[in-house]
Amino acid sequence: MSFDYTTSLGAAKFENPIFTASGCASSGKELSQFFDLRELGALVTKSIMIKPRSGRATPRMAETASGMLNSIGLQGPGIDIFLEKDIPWLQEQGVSTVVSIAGESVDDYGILARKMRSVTGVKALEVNISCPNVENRGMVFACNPVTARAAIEAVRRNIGGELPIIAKLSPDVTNIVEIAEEVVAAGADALALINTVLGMVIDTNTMRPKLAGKTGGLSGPAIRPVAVRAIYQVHAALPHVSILGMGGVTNGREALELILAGASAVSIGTANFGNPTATMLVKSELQELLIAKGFNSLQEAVGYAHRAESQ
Amino acid sequence: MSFDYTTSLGAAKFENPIFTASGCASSGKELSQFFDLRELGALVTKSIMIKPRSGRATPRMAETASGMLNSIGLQGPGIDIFLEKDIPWLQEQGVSTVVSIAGESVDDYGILARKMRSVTGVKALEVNISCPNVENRGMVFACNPVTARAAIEAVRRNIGGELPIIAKLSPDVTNIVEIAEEVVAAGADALALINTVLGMVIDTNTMRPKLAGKTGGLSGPAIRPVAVRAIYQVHAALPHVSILGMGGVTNGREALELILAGASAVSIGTANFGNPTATMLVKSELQELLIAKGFNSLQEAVGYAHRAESQ
Amino acid sequence: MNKHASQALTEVVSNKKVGAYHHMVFSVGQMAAHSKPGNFVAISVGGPGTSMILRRAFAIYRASDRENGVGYIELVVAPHGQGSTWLTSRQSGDLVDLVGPLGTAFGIPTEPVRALLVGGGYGSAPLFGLSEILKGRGCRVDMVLGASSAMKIYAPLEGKRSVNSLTITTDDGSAGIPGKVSDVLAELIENNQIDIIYSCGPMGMLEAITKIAVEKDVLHQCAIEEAMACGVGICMTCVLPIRGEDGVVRMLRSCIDGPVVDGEKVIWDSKREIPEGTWGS
Amino acid sequence: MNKHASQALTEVVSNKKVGAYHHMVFSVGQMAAHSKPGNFVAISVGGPGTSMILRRAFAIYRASDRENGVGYIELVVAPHGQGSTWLTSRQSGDLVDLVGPLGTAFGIPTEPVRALLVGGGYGSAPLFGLSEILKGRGCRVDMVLGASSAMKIYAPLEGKRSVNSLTITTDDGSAGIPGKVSDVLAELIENNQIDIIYSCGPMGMLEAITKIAVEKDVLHQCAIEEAMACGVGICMTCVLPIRGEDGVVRMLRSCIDGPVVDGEKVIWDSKREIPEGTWGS
Ligand SMILES: Cc1cc2nc3c(=O)[nH]c(=O)nc-3n(C[C@H](O)[C@H](O)[C@H](O)COP(=O)(O)OP(=O)(O)OC[C@H]3O[C@@H](n4cnc5c(N)ncnc54)[C@H](O)[C@@H]3O)c2cc1C
Ligand SMILES: Cc1cc2nc3c(=O)[nH]c(=O)nc-3n(C[C@H](O)[C@H](O)[C@H](O)COP(=O)(O)OP(=O)(O)OC[C@H]3O[C@@H](n4cnc5c(N)ncnc54)[C@H](O)[C@@H]3O)c2cc1C
Ligand SMILES: Cc1cc2nc3c(=O)[nH]c(=O)nc-3n(C[C@H](O)[C@H](O)[C@H](O)COP(=O)(O)O)c2cc1C
Ligand SMILES: Cc1cc2nc3c(=O)[nH]c(=O)nc-3n(C[C@H](O)[C@H](O)[C@H](O)COP(=O)(O)O)c2cc1C
Ligand code: FES
Ligand code: FES
Repeated sequence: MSFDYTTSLGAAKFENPIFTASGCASSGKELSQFFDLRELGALVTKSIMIKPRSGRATPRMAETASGMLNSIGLQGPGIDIFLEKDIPWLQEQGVSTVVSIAGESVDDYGILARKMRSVTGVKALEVNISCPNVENRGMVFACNPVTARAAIEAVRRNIGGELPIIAKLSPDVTNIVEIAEEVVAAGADALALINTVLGMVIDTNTMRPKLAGKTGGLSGPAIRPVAVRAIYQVHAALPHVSILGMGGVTNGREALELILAGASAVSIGTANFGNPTATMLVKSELQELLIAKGFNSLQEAVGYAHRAESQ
Repeated sequence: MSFDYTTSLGAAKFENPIFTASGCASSGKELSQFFDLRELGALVTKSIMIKPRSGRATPRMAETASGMLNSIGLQGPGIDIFLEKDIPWLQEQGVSTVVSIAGESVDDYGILARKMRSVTGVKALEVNISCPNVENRGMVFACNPVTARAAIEAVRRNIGGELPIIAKLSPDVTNIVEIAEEVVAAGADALALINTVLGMVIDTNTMRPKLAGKTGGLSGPAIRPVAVRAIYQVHAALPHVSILGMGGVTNGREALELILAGASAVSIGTANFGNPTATMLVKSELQELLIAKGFNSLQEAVGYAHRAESQ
Repeated sequence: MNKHASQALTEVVSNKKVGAYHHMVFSVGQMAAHSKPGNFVAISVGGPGTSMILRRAFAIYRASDRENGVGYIELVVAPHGQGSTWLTSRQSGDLVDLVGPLGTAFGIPTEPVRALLVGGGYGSAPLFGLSEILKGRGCRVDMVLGASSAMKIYAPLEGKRSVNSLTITTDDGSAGIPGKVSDVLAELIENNQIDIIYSCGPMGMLEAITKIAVEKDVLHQCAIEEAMACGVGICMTCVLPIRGEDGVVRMLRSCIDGPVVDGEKVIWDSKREIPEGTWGS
Repeated sequence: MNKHASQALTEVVSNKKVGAYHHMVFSVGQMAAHSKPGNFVAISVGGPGTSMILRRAFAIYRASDRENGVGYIELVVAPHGQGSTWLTSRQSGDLVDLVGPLGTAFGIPTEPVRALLVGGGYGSAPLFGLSEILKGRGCRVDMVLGASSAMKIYAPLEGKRSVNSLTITTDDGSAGIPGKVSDVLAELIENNQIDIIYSCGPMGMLEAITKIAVEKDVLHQCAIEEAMACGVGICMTCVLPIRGEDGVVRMLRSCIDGPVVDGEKVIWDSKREIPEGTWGS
């Protein structure tokens, strides 16, 4: 019997559930020398903003115990150059693509969505709302139900057509279920969980914060338990909303943890840095594991950890 | 010139800044066979509640990448037996002691504070408010400014005398500075940062949450960047409130990170499990480091990472 | 609480593969003098920069106290996950951080009795040292060892010699009697008129033995294996519900109130729940 | 982006301590054929269960391509923190996961020129292979190596032979001229009528060399060393501000647009701030 490895997020269908995580595969070219990008469930692009961005000053990185901090600050060429150069390349290569967008104001999200309207060949739109809102004292959109909702509403109103919207949430909140409910109410078709956890490293040589931006986002295996918890909580509350899970996955067993918690697909971020072929490893290991455990399809395993104790 | 290693939290003075973390040294006896407990800045007792508690069912523990999850559920004998047996033993041994209390309702905190009123020989009271509030749908006190404030107010009203109150906060909030401000306004003399981070591990053999209690608290080096960030943020907002820092410290260099971020003392938790003499290692390494860096006292280093870029 | 516990950087003296296991010897100095059958040690694994922050517990297979503060502890280690695989990759001369001896020991009867020793997998390890002591006290010692397959039966020659009879069971029948140790227990108890059972192995096996021991009305001391974060009594992760002399069930720490406990006193069927009536529940 | 980059499990062929460094040889197969002076490799450190999740970058000291797909890459590694200490503890026969060759290479002039090679600490490593190539092209090659002390000067005999002159400076005066390489540079440039400087070493040194090169109006290619998380261009952590042909300053990735860059084009004095006018700022 053949195993069904396909998955979907909202109306978007994917050949397999292993994606790259936004900001962890650049625009794709760089990874393409290590494996065929068409083998990915999807490549999620780095979050693109309206204008070109230099990003933050260096140091932008600090390795931590089983993790790393980054404060890239969304360096990128801006949506116009991105649509002119990066997207056509991915399409030529036949890469299943999810575009990630990020804004500094509610309007930004609307403008970006409108720009994406006419773009064909993109599978879904990931909306990174873990960005500082310049109109609200730099408060991160995803950290407040009202602004999270407003950003997703702006995308929904402007996107037109059927491009599924995946709202990407931050774990740095008191109640992630509340935020999830708001963005789903605002029109998100699926959820991406989790973005990085706010952290800091102090360089004991200089005796100052190691990163030029002082705080940074913690990613990697260190945060996997936080990701599993967030996915489990949100899947319990919103079982019909599909989840793109991520956070510290480096192998098939760890991807399975996220799937069992409720993720329909898994993005690999930081693991690519340590191993440029990490996605391919996860993809093959996860499939083997699912088959070994007797599942006929990936779908059967999604959220399986929620079944009653008697089962 | 002699180095001044003493520190203080509110009005409480300590010979040195290295404490055990609540729940990570049991009642003291168990560690006393590995080193002289009088060498500690303070032993912080496991959080004690009003009545005896069986704690949660097992499994209560899962090792994670550079960390662990626990869901002990505050197993303990209750305050009466604790005051009758554990405290006298610590006093006989001459151990500098901080008592940690935990309640399930605002009244509980008041009752526990009143019980502590007559107890002599205790240096300070750590108030663990990372507990589910049975009167508010199990919402954790520390996750809401109103309940956090109420719990600390109840302690303040009932404690009488001069026993300093250290409010212990949870990092699982959108804005830890807001909570810190509330509990200080409510009468906390110092803050303990951070309690564990909510997480989950799914056992891929049983395909269920590994812990019987499903979620658990993540501790250990994995969360150190979260601790440093929380301490840095709170120290920046409330520079005159002293902080007992904790989260993933295993050696002197890591303790220094927390001190530079703004901690006046550092509790060692999970590291004791891997190394029963971890506190003594941290204590000597930290002192050596501070001296090597030219500090004349611990106090000079507290919050040193906040100095202006020009300095 | 084992009053003799201490922490030491110990040298690996030898490491030999035996079937599915590694027999490892550590030079531990004085620690050996205080080690009793049933006690265990807790070892740091992974080396510098490891992500494994907790020690791993291993039952002491044998301890030999030599003169002048020299002493050795032997372990039988199954390379299972990352921690034990790291340990079994150590070579002679390598140093490992070891805390021991920890926990309770098997109670030794003052009279010569008829003892049945039951081990599952590497659970046989602490039984050989116990057997020698029991024999020294004039006891008759029968032994049953079980495992999934022959490779997982740990029974060195000198160990076999120390017992009056040795029965082996394997799930796959690759050695001895096909089946579980619990299948042969009742008969062995009767045939050898057993007074006391000493056991060590997986929790499921210990539970099954307890049932038979209660039925047959023989004493049963077992060394349990609960997941442990610290091994020294400070973390409260390794608890299990045990009925006290006063009839009250309490969540006791298997690292300091165990690992050797009275099988009859353990509330075995409490997986993932606190048994009703437990103190503080 | 280095089109020849590939990932391989490579065998440690030898590991020898030389002064403060370890000279290590890896059997890398085809990878050697594509490696040029200036390129680097990125190595996984820590082994199974490690908490170190990022690769460590090392400049290729020399690469030798043999027949039948056999090839070797040599590195000079300073045991500094946990990652490099793990690497220098590997023994012959051990396997390490290595990605390479990565990054840009030193540009080789088409005409015979007078080149000055400047290395700081282990920064001398890529210069010896470069020197051989330059000599092969008929260039005159002078070399300056600097370090804090004599132990940290890496200059093997065959390497020394490959240059026309070798000047050594040490901060503590334990070898060569007391002081920094930048102290002796101006004179060397003049005396030897240098056309181009190739350098590799700490950022401060490269900045100082750039200043002198600009003053003396000589070309300067330097191999920079920024903290890298991935080494392959996907993380954007290793950037630094570099002025392009069009005069615009951009935050470029030192792992794929470098490590070898034109010293003059780097905005050196930008520590912890984005230089004003940078594209996208
Ligand atoms: C009292 C006691 C005695 C033991 N004696 C031996 C022995 O003689 N020989 C031997 O090979 N092994 C023994 N073990 C098991 C050993 O401690 C390790 O659990 C085992 O080697 C697997 O560790 P790992 O790192 O390889 O596996 P991993 O699966 O990578 O890690 C094990 C992790 O899971 C935890 N854990 C979860 N469930 C359990 C459980 N049921 N038992 C133990 N740990 C668990 C551990 O604490 C650790 O954090 C004993 C355990 C205990 C508690
Ligand atoms: C292009 C390049 C070439 C290099 N060539 C060599 C070489 O030939 N020989 C050699 O011994 N070392 C070389 N290094 C340095 C090497 O990569 C390691 O940084 C060094 O060995 C310390 O690693 P560690 O794990 O021992 O130290 P740790 O201090 O424990 O860890 C280093 C960590 O800090 C980061 N980091 C922070 N600042 C820097 C920085 N300025 N440079 C590099 N990493 C930083 C690393 O990415 C890593 O995460 C090179 C680095 C780069 C970027
Ligand atoms: C260097 C780096 C850059 C990132 N950039 C983005 C980004 O542009 N947009 C975004 O939504 N998330 C970004 N992330 C977060 C990741 O997509 C992912 O949510 C997070 O790192 C957790 O997954 P991981 O542990 O597998 O890396 C970035 C993470 C890292 C480490
Ligand atoms: C097993 C365990 C039990 C704990 N019990 C308590 C407790 O009773 N009260 C409390 O305030 N914190 C408790 N904590 C949290 C610690 O005191 C500490 O805040 C946290 O573990 C972070 O520090 P660490 O990384 O050094 O362990 C416990 C932590 C662990 C791991
Ligand atoms: S293992 Fe920590 S108390 Fe038993
Ligand atoms: S190191 Fe990742 S982009 Fe350069």
